[in-house]
Amino acid sequence: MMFAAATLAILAALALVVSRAILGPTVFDRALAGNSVGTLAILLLAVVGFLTGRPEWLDIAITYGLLNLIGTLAVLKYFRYGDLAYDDEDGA
Amino acid sequence: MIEWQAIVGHYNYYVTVFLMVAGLYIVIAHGNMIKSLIGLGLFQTSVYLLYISPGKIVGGTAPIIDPKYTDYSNPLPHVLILTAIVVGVATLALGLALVVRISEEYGTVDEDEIVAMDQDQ
Amino acid sequence: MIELIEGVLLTMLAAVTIAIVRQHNLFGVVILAGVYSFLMASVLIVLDAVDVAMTEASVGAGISTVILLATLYLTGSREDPPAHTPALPLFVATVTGAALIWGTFQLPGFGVAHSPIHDHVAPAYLEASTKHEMPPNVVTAVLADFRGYDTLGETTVIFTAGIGVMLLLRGRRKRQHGSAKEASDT
Amino acid sequence: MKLDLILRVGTKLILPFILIFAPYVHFHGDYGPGGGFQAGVIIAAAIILYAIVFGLDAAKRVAPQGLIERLVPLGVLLYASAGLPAMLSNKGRYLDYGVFGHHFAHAHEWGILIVETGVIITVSSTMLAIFYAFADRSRR
Amino acid sequence: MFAEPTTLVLLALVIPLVAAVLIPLFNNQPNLREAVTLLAAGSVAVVVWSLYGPVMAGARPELHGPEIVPGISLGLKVEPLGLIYALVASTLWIVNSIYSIGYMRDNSEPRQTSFYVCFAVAISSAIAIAFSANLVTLFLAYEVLTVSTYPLVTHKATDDARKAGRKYLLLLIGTSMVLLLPAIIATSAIAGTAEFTPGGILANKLAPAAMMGLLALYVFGIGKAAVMPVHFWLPAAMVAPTPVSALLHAVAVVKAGVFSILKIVVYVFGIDTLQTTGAADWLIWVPAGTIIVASLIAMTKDNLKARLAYSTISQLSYIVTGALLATSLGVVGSGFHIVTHAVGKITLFFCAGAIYTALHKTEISELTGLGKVMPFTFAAFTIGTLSIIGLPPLGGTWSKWYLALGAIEGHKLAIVAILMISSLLNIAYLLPIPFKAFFGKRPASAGAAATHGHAHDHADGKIHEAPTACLIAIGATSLGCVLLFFYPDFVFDLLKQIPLR
Amino acid sequence: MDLVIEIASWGLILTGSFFIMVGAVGMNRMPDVFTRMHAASVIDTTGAGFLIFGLILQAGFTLVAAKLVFILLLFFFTGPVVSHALAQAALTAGVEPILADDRRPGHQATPDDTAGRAEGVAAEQGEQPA
Amino acid sequence: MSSLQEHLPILQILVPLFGAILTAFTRSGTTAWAIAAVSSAISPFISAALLIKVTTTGQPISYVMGPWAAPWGIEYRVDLLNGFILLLVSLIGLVSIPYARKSVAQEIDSHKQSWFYTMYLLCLTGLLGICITGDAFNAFVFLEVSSLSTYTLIALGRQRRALVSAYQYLVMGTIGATFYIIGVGLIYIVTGTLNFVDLAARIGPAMPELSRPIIAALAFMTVGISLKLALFPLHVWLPNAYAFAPSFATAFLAGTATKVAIYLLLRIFYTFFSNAIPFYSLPISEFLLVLSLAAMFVASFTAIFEENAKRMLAYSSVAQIGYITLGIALANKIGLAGSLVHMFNHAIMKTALFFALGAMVYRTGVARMSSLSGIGRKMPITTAAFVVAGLGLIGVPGTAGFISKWYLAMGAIEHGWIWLVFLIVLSSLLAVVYVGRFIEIAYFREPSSDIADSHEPPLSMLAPLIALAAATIYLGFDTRLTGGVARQIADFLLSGVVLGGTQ
Amino acid sequence: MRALILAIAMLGFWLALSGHFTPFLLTLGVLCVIGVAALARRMGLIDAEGVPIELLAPAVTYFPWLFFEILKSAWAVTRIVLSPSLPISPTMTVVRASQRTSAGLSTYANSITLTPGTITVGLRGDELTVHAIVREGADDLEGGGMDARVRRFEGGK
Ligand code: NA
Ligand code: NA
Repeated sequence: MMFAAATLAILAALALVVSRAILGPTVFDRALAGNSVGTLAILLLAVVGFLTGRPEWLDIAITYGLLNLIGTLAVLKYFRYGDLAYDDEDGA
Repeated sequence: MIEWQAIVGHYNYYVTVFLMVAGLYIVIAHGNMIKSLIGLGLFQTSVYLLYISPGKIVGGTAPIIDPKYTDYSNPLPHVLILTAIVVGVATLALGLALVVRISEEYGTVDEDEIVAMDQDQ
Repeated sequence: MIELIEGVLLTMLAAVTIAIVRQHNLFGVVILAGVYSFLMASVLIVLDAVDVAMTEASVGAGISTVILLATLYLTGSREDPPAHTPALPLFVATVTGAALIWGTFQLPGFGVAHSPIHDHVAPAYLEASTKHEMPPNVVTAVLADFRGYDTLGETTVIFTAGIGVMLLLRGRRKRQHGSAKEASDT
Repeated sequence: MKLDLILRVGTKLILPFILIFAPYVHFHGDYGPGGGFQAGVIIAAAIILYAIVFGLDAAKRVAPQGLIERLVPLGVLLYASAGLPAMLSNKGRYLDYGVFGHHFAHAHEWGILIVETGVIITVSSTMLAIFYAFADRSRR
Repeated sequence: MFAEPTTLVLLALVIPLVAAVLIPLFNNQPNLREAVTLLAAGSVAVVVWSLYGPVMAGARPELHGPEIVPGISLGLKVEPLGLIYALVASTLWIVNSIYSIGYMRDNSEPRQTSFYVCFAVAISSAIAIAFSANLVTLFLAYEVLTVSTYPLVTHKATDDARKAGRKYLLLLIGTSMVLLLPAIIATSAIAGTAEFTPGGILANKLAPAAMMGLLALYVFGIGKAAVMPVHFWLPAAMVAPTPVSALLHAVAVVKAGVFSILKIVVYVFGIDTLQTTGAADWLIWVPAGTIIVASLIAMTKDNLKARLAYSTISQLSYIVTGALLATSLGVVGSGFHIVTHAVGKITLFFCAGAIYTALHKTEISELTGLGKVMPFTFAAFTIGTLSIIGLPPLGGTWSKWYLALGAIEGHKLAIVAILMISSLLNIAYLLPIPFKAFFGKRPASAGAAATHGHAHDHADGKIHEAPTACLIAIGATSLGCVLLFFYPDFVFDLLKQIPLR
Repeated sequence: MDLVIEIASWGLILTGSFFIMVGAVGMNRMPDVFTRMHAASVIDTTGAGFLIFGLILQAGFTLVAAKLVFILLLFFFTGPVVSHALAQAALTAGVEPILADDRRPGHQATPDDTAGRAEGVAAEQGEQPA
Repeated sequence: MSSLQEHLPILQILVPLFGAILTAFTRSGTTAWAIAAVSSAISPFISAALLIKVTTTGQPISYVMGPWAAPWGIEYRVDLLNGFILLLVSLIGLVSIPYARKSVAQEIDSHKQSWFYTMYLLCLTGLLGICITGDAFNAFVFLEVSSLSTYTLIALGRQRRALVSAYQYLVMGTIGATFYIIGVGLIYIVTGTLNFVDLAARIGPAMPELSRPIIAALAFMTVGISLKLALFPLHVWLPNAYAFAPSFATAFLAGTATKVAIYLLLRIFYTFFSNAIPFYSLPISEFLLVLSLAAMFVASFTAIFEENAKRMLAYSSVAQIGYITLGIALANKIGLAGSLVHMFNHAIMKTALFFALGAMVYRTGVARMSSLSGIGRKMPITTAAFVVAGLGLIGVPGTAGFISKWYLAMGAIEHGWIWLVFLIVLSSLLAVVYVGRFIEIAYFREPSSDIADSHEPPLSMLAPLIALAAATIYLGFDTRLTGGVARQIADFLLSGVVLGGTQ
Repeated sequence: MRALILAIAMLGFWLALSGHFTPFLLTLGVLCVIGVAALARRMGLIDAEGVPIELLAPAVTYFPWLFFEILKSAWAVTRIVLSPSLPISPTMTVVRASQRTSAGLSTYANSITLTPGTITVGLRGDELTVHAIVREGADDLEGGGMDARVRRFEGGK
């Protein structure tokens, strides 16, 4: 019951965040929303684990977190330096 | 007499098909090669659902054996789709490598423009 | 409950897909594709495909995003509006979709336990895993053992793509083009 | 002035745990989600993160390109070779793991581990090699 | 007999091919090269002639190769009709080779080696056509003949030659692929066999209308028979050197066409089947019409070789008409005409080539009064002309006679009439040529007007004949025309051996 | 004792859910990307924190709890890094924040001297907020 | 070595696969070539041994990976049909490899050559893998191995258009492969299995209740595979891909890739769908017939007006594929046999043609028809071989192509379609035009300045070319391997015997 | 020392994740930890920035304080979000940081970001550019309370 409520809340939040990702309007709004989708997906995963009685697959959530970080940083690095391979030793 | 039960039970198929159609549409309709490849990825991804949805048993659990459970969802589609994901990312990487080279040679990644350039020669 | 979660997530997937179709800024598309991957991975979790979900998230939201961004850096990120009418693509896509809707109509509904897919081959994997004390994760057992040969093929696919990308991108950046020989060939 | 301090410190803190998470995922694929492929992707992602924050050259010092490019076929070689012992000793067909131990379950556990190791090697090195190939391209 | 008949059959095919391989080895020693050709031609003739006895004695030597399509293997089988054609081709090859040596050398033609190679391959395929045991083998050899003669037609490599070659290839391959091949496939499918069988293989297997359609496919599909409207490759191919024209008109190519039709009528349809179904009743008017129309066109041609070409078209249709009469006498007439027309027409072409070699004249109007310059050649021309017209004492007489008898046997008196009219037309367009040469008066400006007359001045009326090799060949064929009148039995005997039922 | 934990975890999970909803609503109510980030950080910190704490109570002293702790730490350490990078990138790319008060010296939009490719990216961006 | 005999099916794949892996370690083009040569040389012997075994025992060879019996493990199953195709593919590999050395050395940067051979060997592995497997999903995996390597091979052509061609092929090929797995997914849902034999047994009983997904699966798999086999009008990727790929890659692919796709189509039509859906009960046959005819005519017409000789041959390939699918559409024994015969013959002839053209490009650097004028005098043997193979393409009797067309025409007549015979021969006539055009340009024009100092290619390129030209003639007379085996295959495909024998 | 601490932390992480305490997996765990530690050294991760062991003890008091700060500002942001008038007054400001070590500096910057309502947008030398959702948030930071707190945390006092 409690997990169901949490699940519904996360789903509702997810819907709102996804709509932000869709509406933008800037790339950064989308990136922000994308990052939040990742966060919510992790939470959803945790809660659904409890909901279905098998909470032990949180490894997946950790993976999500790590890859969400990398994906988002890649986007942002790009916008700051225009290049994924940018090396401050080249530039400074 | 509309069988609502059947329609609701097939919702996952409808979305699957919608995703496929949208992916395929992007591939064919868009001149930008990168977008086409992304569409291609969506198209491939939608296949995951086609395989995995029917493998789910309501009341079942992930196919990781545990004495507490008796009903497991079908593991075989999972295995197949793992392979499909790998194929998808491999295709994407190769496609993007091609696009990079095309961009260097033609100065654009718009397929229509490129075709026009080749015809002009 | 599961059906509800699944339904909501699927609907969001569809919405994101529409956004991807309509989005012309390729960065936006890449980010939305990442969102798509996370949603898809969540759907997969709900469908008990935990290994697949993990893979989809790591590939879709991680590696694919990185490669796409690397490409965008090299190519620019603005998509020109399509030059031609979308009639043909729409037609092809619609026919494909209609065929699939038609084809899947007779399939068993969501989550039904007794359908051919659950009654043949797959139960044997679950049984054998227990009987032979194979790894409890049946997906791993099937992936690396029962159908280990497929996975060898899958590894070969990765290998192929890796060598392929290196063949295309390693080495000199610009080739001489517009040379006399090339012109005469076209 | 080093590259963005916040990014640098954050990455330094988290990277070792990402790196140890990968072999964990690899070796626990038998018990839960994960396995060679996912672990390979995580390793590659970790080094890509390192490259994103510390630069491509730094990443190449840690994971030299030449080595990575040779690991690509090495994993497939390991996987494909894992099938041979049974065949060559005439005790089974290709990819029969029975030769890796006396007890069925143990032998197959070993077999799975070997082939998954092949997968992790090829996947991690290929993903990284692909990243290197793209990132290199942008510098020239 | 120095060998088994089956060995002889194989030898007849292989010797020219061996020659074709050997000839290029002597590329730089023309004498040796031509010796190879002559030796090969001689041996082939001996081999083929030595089959005459056994075949007359009833032997039907057979050879079978691998099965290439279901139920059909490549095969050779000697029967009287085929032997006649093989005899003509092999014998005339000798004569033509002798003539070629003179012609090619005197005109300093380029690429003589490839000329002799192609010629040898063409002869081999002609013999394969003659001896083919089934439709597929015939078709194979027929196509090889086309392909191997294509370089000969385009030998001069001028734009005209290339255009002619394109027509030649497209028309011959085209008709054979689009009409002949379906006909063969249909025949095989309907009859369940493609073997040439006495009495035919199609009896009671096809409705009359379908039978007629199939026959039409053969008649038009075999473009080498040059029945109108598939004739126009032949005049175009006149751009080739004269020995090639001789090959085309007399020795191999067109004869391969009409021979094939005759063979198919006899051994595939069967004359009885054709008679009872009446499948040829309408179709016969096509070659019959060709006889007349081609003759009329010939009259309009001033170019000597062009006139001879239309004459050939007309004469070939005699043979086709004879075949389509589907009577025993018609078959005899047709078969005999293959021989007599070959010998007669080759004589005429040799003469035309001799005139070109010696005087560089190509137009009929330029020949007036030149009989004194080339008396031997024009005498031979006269003999050839008379044989073609069908006047005694020359071989052509017999063939026309039997064709007429065949028409009567088939109750087609109109065909008899056409034969008569055609003979008159022959007289009208052929006879004036030697007549004017001998008795005409040379116009004063003839020397200046001659387009090719840059090297020789013949105004003095001195004898100026072609090279000896040419004259030997001309003499031999003229003699042949005469001998065929007096000694026709060896041909008739063979023709009577043809099993018609 | 069990009941206390049960009630506490209920409370924590519902509180977490509430903050998650608040963050999500905020992300849709706020006018620009910078202000939206503040809303988003409510999800990342408070929402996720309460929720996971509640789940930890449910899980008890198990491996699951350990993993949940790690996830929490992950949010805690990576969240601000990502937010910072995002904000900085947006600013570098030329996204003008909607400001009631700008106290930066010289009102310069560039907060960092590290040269980016602001012009190119801004040109490509194409879809500025209305 | 009886044990080795037992493992032949897997060795068929392992030999090129290990070759590919080893070549990826080396950076020397010569070493890589040597490895490729050894692998390619062993392959045909394995195929031949397999085919001989199948023919003599009359039973298919089954080989299951590991200790798991089919359908739980992945099965390799060799019957006459795939034995025949395996032999074809590995033979083309064998003749290609001597040719590759010089051609690749010229067209590919030296530091990329070893990986180029890796790609070739992976392509070979993939193609053989598709043929030999008895598992619908495993076929997809190897399809992708061959596809990805093919895209790369094509992209390595010297002109920039090679890149675009490879990209376009990648997109269409991936759509095709995805359609294929959609089809596989549907029948998997319906039957619960992926093994061909098992599918064949289970799909029939499933049909009455689940006809729609089965028909949809058939449609998706057919369209997907048709994309890979370049069935008109899904062929648009092929001409450019063949035209701009490196010469060696073009020749190898022209002989193998589309053939393997056709094999897969035959496999799904006749091994399992035929148990559920009689071939004639759906309009597939008519549909395929129309498309085949369209390919034969439209592509041939395009070939006639094509200025680039490589593209001309590529369009000709599309047309010839039309012949092959025509035989499938006829769906009677002789037509089907014709399809198989033409698969083999066309592979031999088209590889020969691309070898010859590649040799010309090797010496002259040009592929334009006008630039190649007079080439017959400069490169007489090469041109002669081209002409021989070209005559084969036309279907001149005495060449392999004649046999193919005979079978197809007989198939048409057996179907009662005499008109089809005329269409078959009529389209051959179009081949006369485009082959004839090349011959005329090659022999009857003065040598162009582009080819002024060209001469015959090195023996290593010439020898495979001559071998294939000779094979074109030889197969026109000895048809035991082509016609003989093909008729046996057609027999069992139509008799409904699953995979050449009972399970 | 840092390496050892890191290794212990990683081993703890492994064990917490694993839950399978078989000798085989434990051995693997130890080996992997050693391997990753070596790799981390190679990557230059093991230094005062990457493994700030000096901050372990002060963290015991700092983090609870930070949690409380986060709660307070989260509630503030919540009120803004839920208020119909959306009473925001976005402010950009520059504050000076007094930390001496980069670990301390980044802790300060991240703490600002972690507390809802303020985000560190830029960091140049010891100057932090901060975006606050309301003026009051900026005012608080300019007051330097958090800065002092982090300096103490860093200084171990
Ligand atoms: Na696993
Ligand atoms: Na904050």
